Amino acid sequence: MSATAPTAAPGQETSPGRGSLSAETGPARAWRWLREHAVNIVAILVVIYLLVPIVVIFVFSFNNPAGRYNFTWVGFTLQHWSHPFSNSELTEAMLTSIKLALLATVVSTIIGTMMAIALVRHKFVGRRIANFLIVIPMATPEVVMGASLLSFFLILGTPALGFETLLIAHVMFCISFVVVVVRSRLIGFDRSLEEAAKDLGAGPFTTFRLITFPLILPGIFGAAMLAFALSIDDFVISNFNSGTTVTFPLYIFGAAQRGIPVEVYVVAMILFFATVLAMGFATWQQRRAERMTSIRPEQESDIVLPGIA
Amino acid sequence: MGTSGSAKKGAGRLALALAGLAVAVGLAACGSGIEGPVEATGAKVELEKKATGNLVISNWPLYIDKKTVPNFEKATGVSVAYHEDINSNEEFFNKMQPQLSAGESGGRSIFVLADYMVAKMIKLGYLMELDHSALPEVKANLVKNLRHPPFDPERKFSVPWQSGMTGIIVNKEQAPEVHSICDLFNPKYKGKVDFLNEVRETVPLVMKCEGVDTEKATEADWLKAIEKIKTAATDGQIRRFTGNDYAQDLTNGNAIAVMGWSGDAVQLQADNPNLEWRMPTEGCMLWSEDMIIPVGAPNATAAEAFMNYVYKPEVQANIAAYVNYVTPVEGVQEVLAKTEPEIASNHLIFPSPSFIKNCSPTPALEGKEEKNVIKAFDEVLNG
Amino acid sequence: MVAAIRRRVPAYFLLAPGTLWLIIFFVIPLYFMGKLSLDTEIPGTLHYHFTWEWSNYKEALELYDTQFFRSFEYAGIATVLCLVIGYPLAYVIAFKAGRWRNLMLFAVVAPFFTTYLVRTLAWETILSDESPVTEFLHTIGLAPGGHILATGFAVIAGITYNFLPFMILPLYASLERIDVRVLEASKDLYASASSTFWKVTLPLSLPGVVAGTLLTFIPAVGDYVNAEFLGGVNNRMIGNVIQSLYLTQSDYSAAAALSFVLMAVIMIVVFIYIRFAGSEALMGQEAT
Amino acid sequence: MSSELNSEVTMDGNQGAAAAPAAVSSVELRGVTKRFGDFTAVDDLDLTLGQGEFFTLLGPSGCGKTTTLRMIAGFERPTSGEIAIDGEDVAALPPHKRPTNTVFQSYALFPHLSVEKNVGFGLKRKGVGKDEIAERVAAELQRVGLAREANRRPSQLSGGMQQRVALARALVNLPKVLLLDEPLGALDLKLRKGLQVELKRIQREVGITFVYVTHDQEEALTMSDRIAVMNRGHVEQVSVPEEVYDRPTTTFVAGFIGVSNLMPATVSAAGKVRLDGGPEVGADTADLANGERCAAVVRPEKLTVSMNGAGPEAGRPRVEGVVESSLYLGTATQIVVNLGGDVRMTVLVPNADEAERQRLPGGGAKVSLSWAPEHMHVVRESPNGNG
Repeated sequence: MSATAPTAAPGQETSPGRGSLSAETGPARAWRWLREHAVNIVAILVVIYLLVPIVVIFVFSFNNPAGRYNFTWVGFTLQHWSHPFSNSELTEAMLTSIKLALLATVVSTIIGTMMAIALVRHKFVGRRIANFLIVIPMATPEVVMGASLLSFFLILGTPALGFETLLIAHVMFCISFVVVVVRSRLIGFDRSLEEAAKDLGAGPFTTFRLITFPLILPGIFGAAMLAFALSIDDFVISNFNSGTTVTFPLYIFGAAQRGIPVEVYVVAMILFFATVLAMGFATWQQRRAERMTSIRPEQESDIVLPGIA
Repeated sequence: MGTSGSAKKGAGRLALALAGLAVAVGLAACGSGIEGPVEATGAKVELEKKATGNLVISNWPLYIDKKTVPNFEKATGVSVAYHEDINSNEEFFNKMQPQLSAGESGGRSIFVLADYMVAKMIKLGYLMELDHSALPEVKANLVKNLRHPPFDPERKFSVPWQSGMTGIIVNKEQAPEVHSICDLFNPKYKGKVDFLNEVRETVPLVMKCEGVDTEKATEADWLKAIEKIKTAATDGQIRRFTGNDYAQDLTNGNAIAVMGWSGDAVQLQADNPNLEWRMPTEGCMLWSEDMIIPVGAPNATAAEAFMNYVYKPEVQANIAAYVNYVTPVEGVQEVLAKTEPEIASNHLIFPSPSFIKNCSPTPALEGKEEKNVIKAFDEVLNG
Repeated sequence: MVAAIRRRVPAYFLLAPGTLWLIIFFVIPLYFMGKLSLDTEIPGTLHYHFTWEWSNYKEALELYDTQFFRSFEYAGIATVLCLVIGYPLAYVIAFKAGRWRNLMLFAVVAPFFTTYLVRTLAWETILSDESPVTEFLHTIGLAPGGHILATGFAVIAGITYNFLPFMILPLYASLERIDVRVLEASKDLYASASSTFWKVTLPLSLPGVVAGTLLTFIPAVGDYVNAEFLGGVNNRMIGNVIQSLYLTQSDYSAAAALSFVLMAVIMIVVFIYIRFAGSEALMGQEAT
Repeated sequence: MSSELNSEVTMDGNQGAAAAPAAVSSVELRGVTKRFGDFTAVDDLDLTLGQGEFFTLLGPSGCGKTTTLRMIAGFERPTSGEIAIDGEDVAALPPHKRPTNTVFQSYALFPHLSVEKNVGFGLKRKGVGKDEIAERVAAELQRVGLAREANRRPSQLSGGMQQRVALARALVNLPKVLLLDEPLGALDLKLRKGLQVELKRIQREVGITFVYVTHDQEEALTMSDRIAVMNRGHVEQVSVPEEVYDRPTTTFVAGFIGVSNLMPATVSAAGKVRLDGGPEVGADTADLANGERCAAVVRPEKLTVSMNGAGPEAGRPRVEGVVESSLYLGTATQIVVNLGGDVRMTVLVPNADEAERQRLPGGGAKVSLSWAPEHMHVVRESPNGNG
């Protein structure tokens, strides 16, 4: 609703009363224009600020450094874009990251969704504690989480640090976010739909399969996307618990010591564009699904009403 | 009926899981210590003359040319997974330590680590003894002065990978007068100087500036030098403590004079011709990094084959030409003289004895002294 | 009674995997870390044994109090900066963007997709001493030392940048929920544009402000990537200390003690803050 | 247990019971109580519904009518008491095993399924064959006039159409009892009137027992065979619409249905009550004891208003008061007369003649109200308060 609100600043509607615009002097008019658009200008500046590093990464992915160091602009080349996966170490790290993120997403989404359902749908003893258990990891700095998990693995002596411990850690910090996202979807869920299904003879499991699940699916999907993003981008917790397994962020951190190969920028941009595409596709899908599923009474007037009275 | 049955089963499983957890926690709490008993294996590498199978190597980034590994694979049929996953001696050690103490190597058969870390691992019993009969090229070509280091007098556990010199790297245009470690403290270069985050190189270099003989330095000398570094850091004289990332500061113009390693200079010049490695007037620090085989390493035969392979002068010539450090292999200069004469004549890669006459080996630090020195230096590092 | 228990079992069954995961891999590790923080190392062995060594805390805090306070200072400043520059953008997206709304929202989340470390490295390039940006800032007097990198300013700027989306998104979410008619009513009742903002818009968006500041502040306090890449000798944060104690110095007890104090202080700060600002934001808006 | 269950779910051949005598109970509630924590939503409720009856639960929001409906449907379990459908106790059965279907207030149409799939949902759960489902769904959609909308999504339909989908979705299963929870509440007045007629027609056609929940007394009076008026968890009166309207038994029922025209009174003798500050009037006081407080009800259209001094017709009881307001309602004029204290009486005068309307007393005028004795009815004070 607010999206369609006119962009005109509030001051405008009062101005005719004060006299014609032409009576204002040039600087006064400029000042007024500036005041009316100040917030827009600030917003645009912030958007630019947000996008600057992305542009820099993009530009430097075409750099052609003479030595090993992609720090200063030397010249344009397509060489690194034509062989983005020539650096096997980097490619392997990227694949490890993707595998890890996929697994962590699947596991955390499943158990997080289960938790969210339990929290929203069931009254039980210990509900407050369970809620607390979910909030606390989000209120804990990553460095503390990583360090405590490392203490745990060190003292236990098993499993050996590596892919398994990374998976454990990633699932751990994704769960809370999944629960929060799915829970918000469930809270907005019309319970009478489930009652209707039960009323029509569907048992609890059938009701979940045919009604609840399809309708909270967009929420689950959103949660999965968030989990994937968190996992693939995680550096701090991974750095503590990776052992000798190298993920993409860990590779970058290591490479930063010796000079970042241009391929890192290329792969980062590929990841960027892939995510943008995936997100665009998901939004499109979700909007399509929502268009089909939402009950919008305001559409009533669009449809010819057969007279029944 | 069905519901309550499965529910009971579910509850039972839950109880079982909780019980299991309690036991696990209880056990862990009893064995209050980070590691179990160390199995000081020191096992001898089994003799299996033909190297086959897979070999996993952990080395520092950009520490080998692009041809050597594929050539080795072709020559032996061993399939190599070469990881550039070492960025810090301590960090790598700490990540591996839990596995090593359990007698496992994380599937890796070769690590490349600094002398002092190798010394520490020998003491902890984390390394396998080498079979010298499998290393004829090493025996033949290892340079004389690296054959009997104090921490491994007979090279029973380690084979040098590369050596190098720690000195200063300057931007000739912006810091022309920097020739000594002491010059790095010149306020003219305030905020434009990087020091190394390696206690065993940075502190002795500063001691040299103070006129202390690093090989006879006392704990007090160390702590005094650290104090000097700390003052410079707090004053903003020193911009950052870095590892190899001083390269970034130099190419970006963030730093104009740094403590740096000889091998980096050549590569840095490719990015910025004004950069130059200089031998400090007080002399440099000499170090080397060694290939080692950790306990529990699979396929030690292939690992030794690899060690042996890189000691062939023709092979080592490729590595030396790429990494530009001081090579521990005799005969490389001769090979390179034919193919790449300017590298063969580079005194950073093949330093003459007179060039390094003031240089000293990285000093050994022991026991309480080590602990105190490291603690003091870490405090400076952490600002 | 029996029926009631039977009906609750599925709840516990649904809850069990997640709860167990969080208990085993979050709560118990915290317990172990707490224990480790009271351990003593058997010299030279990397073995630890439990001795109620409270002096670990005292020593760690004495050595690293500077970094500790600095972390809260940097995170606090960065959070305020995020709020100040994030609010106008969130406001514009919610009320004025029109058909540009989705594009602007995309701009907010876009940095997420480029990998945290890579975008921090990009800032390292942008802010390097000889870059045009630094030279410009130097000429207008904003970079007194001639450099921006390796200063607290750079670290704060990096944190601000990296956590800005965490501020903007909750702000946007709460602003977007405001009924435009309420703002119209305010104007109808003779409030000027600015008093409408201060008396109506801002109070209604407070849940977003609370959520945003927490989502920014908490990770910012523990962050060490920005200090690592953008900071210098005198800008190290407590995260750098903890990670170096753990990962390079193997001083596990000191690291554990510092982690524990950090977590405890953050909890206290957050608790006080929530007391002042209301709890809905962090606990999730169950009601809506 | 399970065989009984199956026989209950199969409920074909039930259609013919349209005019079944009320003696055969369709739904029976015995001593049903529902508590939510400290709050008692339904208190010791007894109800017996006849086969094929259109039965309405009427009352203000919070009176327990929806909770009662939900207990019949199985969404809530009674705290105590028994619920039987066709003589079988269903208290322990979950909703999907009860021979009831519900039309929800918000319709609860599955937004991700087409109209056809929505309507066929229940049959599919019962394992009815594909062809039969298609046939029955088509027939049902035909009945509610939505044959052409079969492939649309609920969001593409108007509110009235959605309502009919919800009805079809429930009816197609031929439940023994159809439960309707304010099914017309979300629709505008005109649409509601039309659907009331249609709903009644369909109910006669299928002959299923309807339990209808509403707070709209007019709707209840129009459609129901019988009405149960509920107040704070209790049933105050169960009867046919005419009786509920004309002969309410409690002050609550009298007040809730129609305009509240209650004059406080006391039983003065058998067959006589004395209005507070007014005359003693003869009335039916069969249930009341001597000296008991009660209220006299006269419906607004049964009152005659006359200017003070004008002679009342002989034998008609009358009271005095002051006109508070006079409102033109189009077909009638509504005059509110204050009898003193807080007692206000509403009079409805049909606007038959414009000249006569002009002569009606205005605000402040002293008037007297009179009525024929047979139009006055005495009600007991509601034991549960007035709402």
